[in-house]
Amino acid sequence: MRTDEVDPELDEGEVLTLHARLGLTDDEYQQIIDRLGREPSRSELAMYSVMWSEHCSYKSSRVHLSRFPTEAPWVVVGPGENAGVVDVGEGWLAALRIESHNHPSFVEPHQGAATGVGGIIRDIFTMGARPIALWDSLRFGPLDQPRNRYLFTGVVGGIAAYGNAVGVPTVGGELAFAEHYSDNPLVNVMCLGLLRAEDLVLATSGPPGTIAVLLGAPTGRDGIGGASVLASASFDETSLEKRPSVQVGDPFAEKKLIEACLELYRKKLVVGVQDLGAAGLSCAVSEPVSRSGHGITVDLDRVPTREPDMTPPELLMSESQERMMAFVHPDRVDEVIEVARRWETEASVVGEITGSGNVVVSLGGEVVVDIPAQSLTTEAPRYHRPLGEPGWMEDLWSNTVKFVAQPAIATALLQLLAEPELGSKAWIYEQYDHMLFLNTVVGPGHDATLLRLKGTDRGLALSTDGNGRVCYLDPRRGGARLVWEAALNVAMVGAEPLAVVDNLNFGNPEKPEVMWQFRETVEGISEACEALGVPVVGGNVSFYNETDGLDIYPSPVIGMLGLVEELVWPPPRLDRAETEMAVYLVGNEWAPNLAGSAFEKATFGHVGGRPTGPDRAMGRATVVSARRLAEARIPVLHDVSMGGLGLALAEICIASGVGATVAYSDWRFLFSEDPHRFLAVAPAAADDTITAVCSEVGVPFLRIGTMGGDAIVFDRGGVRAAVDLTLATDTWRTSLTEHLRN
Amino acid sequence: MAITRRPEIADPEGATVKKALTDLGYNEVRTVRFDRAITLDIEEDDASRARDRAVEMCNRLLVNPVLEDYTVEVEA
Amino acid sequence: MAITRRPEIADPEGATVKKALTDLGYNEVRTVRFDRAITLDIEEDDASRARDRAVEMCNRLLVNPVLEDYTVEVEA
Amino acid sequence: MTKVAVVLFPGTNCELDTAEALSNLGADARIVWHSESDLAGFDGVVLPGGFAHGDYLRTGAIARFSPVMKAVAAMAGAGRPVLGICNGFQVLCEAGLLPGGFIANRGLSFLCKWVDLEVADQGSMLTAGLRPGTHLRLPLNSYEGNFVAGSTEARVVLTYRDNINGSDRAAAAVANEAGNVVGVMPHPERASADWLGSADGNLLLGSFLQASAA
Ligand SMILES: Nc1ncnc2c1ncn2[C@@H]1O[C@H](COP(=O)(O)OP(=O)(O)O)[C@@H](O)[C@H]1O
Ligand SMILES: [Mg+2]
Repeated sequence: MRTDEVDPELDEGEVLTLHARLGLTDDEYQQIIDRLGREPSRSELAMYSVMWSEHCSYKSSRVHLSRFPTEAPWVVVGPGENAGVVDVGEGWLAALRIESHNHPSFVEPHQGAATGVGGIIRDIFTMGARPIALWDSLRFGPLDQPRNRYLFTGVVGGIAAYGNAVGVPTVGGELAFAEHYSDNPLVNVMCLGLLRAEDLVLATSGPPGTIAVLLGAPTGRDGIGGASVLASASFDETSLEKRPSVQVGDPFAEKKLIEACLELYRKKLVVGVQDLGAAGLSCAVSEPVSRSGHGITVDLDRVPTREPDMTPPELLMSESQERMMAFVHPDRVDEVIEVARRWETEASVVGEITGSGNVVVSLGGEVVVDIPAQSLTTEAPRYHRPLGEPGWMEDLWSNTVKFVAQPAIATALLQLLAEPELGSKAWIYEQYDHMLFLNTVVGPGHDATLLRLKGTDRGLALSTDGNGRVCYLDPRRGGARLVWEAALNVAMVGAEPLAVVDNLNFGNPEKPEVMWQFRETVEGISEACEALGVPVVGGNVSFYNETDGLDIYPSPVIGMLGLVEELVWPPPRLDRAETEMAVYLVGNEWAPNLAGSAFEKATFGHVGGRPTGPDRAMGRATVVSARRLAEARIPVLHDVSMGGLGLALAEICIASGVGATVAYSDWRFLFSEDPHRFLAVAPAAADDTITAVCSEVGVPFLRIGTMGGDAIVFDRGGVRAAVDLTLATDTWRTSLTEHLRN
Repeated sequence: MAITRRPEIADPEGATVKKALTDLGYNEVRTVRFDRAITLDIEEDDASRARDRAVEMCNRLLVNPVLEDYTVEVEA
Repeated sequence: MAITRRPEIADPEGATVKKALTDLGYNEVRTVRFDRAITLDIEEDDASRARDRAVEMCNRLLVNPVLEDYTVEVEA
Repeated sequence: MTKVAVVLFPGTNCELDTAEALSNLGADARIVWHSESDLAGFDGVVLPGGFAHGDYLRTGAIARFSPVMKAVAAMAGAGRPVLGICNGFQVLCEAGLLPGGFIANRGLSFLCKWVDLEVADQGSMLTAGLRPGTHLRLPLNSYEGNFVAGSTEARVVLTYRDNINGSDRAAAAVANEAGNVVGVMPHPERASADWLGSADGNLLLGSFLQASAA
């Protein structure tokens, strides 16, 4: 055993603090010594540091994540694998996962976002699925700061460059701005894949004798320590100096890797696969064997390198992109190499599964690592971090805006339309190929994306949703509301909610307040999922989203998959409203609450009060009635979410090119974002249908107005506030691009 | 100004073109590197001031310091 | 080798960057041109043969004569 | 049945969509790997969209050396229909089978959006039977979609009504002199059913198949 491998950056005196420099605490270091009964070698320490990092081990979050409901008859693979897999009928399975690439995107927005896309795609094809669509959920600081514009345009450019070239369309997403994200943008990407039931592949190693074949790009010093350094520690001035570890994405290499892997699966040439993402080779060799209860020998001399003189710790920690580990029966290795060659992809035999239970790594014939596989994975530390309700919650809740008079409705609506987070996102999604594979029935710009399930009459509807303000004001209610909002979004195109993936973006978990926010959010998401009967099948946790001590808003993002059993043509769309159609409001009739609303933020710069919580019965009733109205071919369905009823109506008018007049009693009703409400627009002849469906389901509904004219008009007892449709349209169209000029 | 990729940063384009050249029979090619060159026509008589301004432009906009290094040359 | 865009061909990158520089207050910039530089590391002792091969690579693959001109420089 | 080849280069991604749209029109569309050097038995050939060889160096530059391109050139020479869509158009230009080349879109962003086109010349195999002035609606999906004719006399057969990428003569599709080789920048296969937003692409693909059958 060598314990003195060369690390050019360190001299002897520094060895003692090496673990600290790698992000391990003294306690964790002691645990390693206790477990091994000796000091670890540098290479071993390198492996522990990345495998025990927050990003890989979920050490702060794991105890809470077990709260999620994860079971349902249609769940084939739940959380824990690279992606969740659910049965969507007629022999098809859907693989779904969401991942963050927040810190790398701050360091280098274009490459950070690009490699985030590459990473989540690998999680999907690792399962045997062909990746067919991406969604991006993005959060930045306000665009009036040049650095935020740089980050925003860089991230969108990176997603476009990678997603388009790798041949996976980006068909939807989400965008929000708040000061809290200025130095800590959030870049979450969700990927959907499809596979036949018989083609499912898992990340297991197979029995002893199985050969480990490394596929894809050569290994360089990219992202050394990315998992431990970038994703698991807080940000401050010095982080900009951590730049040498930036990874560069190669979508062409990934495209070839996808096709090579899918061909390997089709030919049944692999026992299991594991992608190389965070923690690189360390993770790819230890997780699969730990799942199967075996060990592995790895020969680092066989790992193709891009740069000379790479040390064992570097080889083990490198996060070079576009690599996969395949576990192959010894008789099939030649065939695997042949398939890889055809796709111009390197394939190298780097190891063999053993019965020992240990990960044994050697270089130049010398063993540099010999440790139990489980010690890297299942035995990683797990923390019950202290949590406590922040002292500021009571103050936040009582901090409400006191309105002395009704604000100018028209002005307020125009102000909302001009908000870059509420206006048109066309500038983003027109840079993304969102049509490839000819699946996109309802594309970006609607509540959910609707994809056909090729070869069947079925459709898949997906939506990503987040709301930092509401989650900040009440993380439990906020988390739950996101699940309900996402469910209602997929119901808007006629889908029944089927499965959830979540991306939990939070601040520093070592602060009790942040852990409290985290626990509350998990609780809220869990309660809503239970009420809805929808399991959580996967997710991702990103902690340490703080800069100079300021934590981001607690920012969970919910990805919802819904199923349409039989597509109707044409589906409900925002642009199908016509003059003389009636406008209905379906859902709760609660006293309106403006806490956390875009209205209060846009008009008063205010974020305070306590948002209304969700209601199970009303939640279910709105989701069910929306789905049935879609089946009944109601032309327009649109949920009321950020910006309230006023904005929802304006969006329909703008998309359809026709004005509307609606009546209201309390102006707050126009801007409140209380959950469980949607608009339906339908010809007079459909009045009976709407009445019948809503009565049967038991959901309140009200005819509030009529489409027509060239203005959006709000009428209270004859007093009218009108916004010219052309002005509204122009304001909405340019809300984002106006902020990007110079 | 010549803008070069930092040596430790991966260059997928260079690697792909190297392969293409090898496929075409140019076996003597060991590495291929892609860099950028930006030529500015600047209205400024003082060469040293022109250089300072150009360096400033590189730092502020033209060069991505995470991935690239650069050199500036001034011609009259 | 330096690959330059033929003068009559539009340069959208150059035009966009010129606008960005002007917006940042660099009003002295009259034109911006974006070009590429390709550096090959070739295993060949004979400099003139290396040049010939490089020129051939440009003509066959590296340069599109409809859009681009090029010059080759050989260093030992 | 008309038998057409849809060529797959490493990095191509529209091959399945293109084959599907052609099959829906009754063709026998087969996907052919780029190392194939023989296209005997095919009535026509399509180079579909995507990012052949990652679009590295220049879009289409590396793909033109694939063995299949000799066979494509032979078909072009024999007067058979050769259609390049998006990236396939770029490959045909690089291969010298069509005049001109491509640079980045004016505005420097990737554009995936619906565009309105007009038939400018009905003398090509792609536009045969479509009266000049006919309007078509198709999706664009490219970064380097800005066509540059250079010193060549390009025969423009479709134009953009609003020239959003800055192409010379607003060219959206260009043919060779004989009209049997055509490149089109927007994607006809993405406009091959009403539910996709338009079925106008079928008019173009239909002409291609008719020419192939002849
Ligand atoms: N970052 C993005 N990338 C792609 N599409 C986006 C992005 N942000 C928003 N969109 C699209 O814009 C539309 C409106 O988004 P959003 O307001 O979040 O919808 P909702 O309120 O229904 O959740 C959606 O169709 C969404 O897919
Ligand atoms: Mg919605």
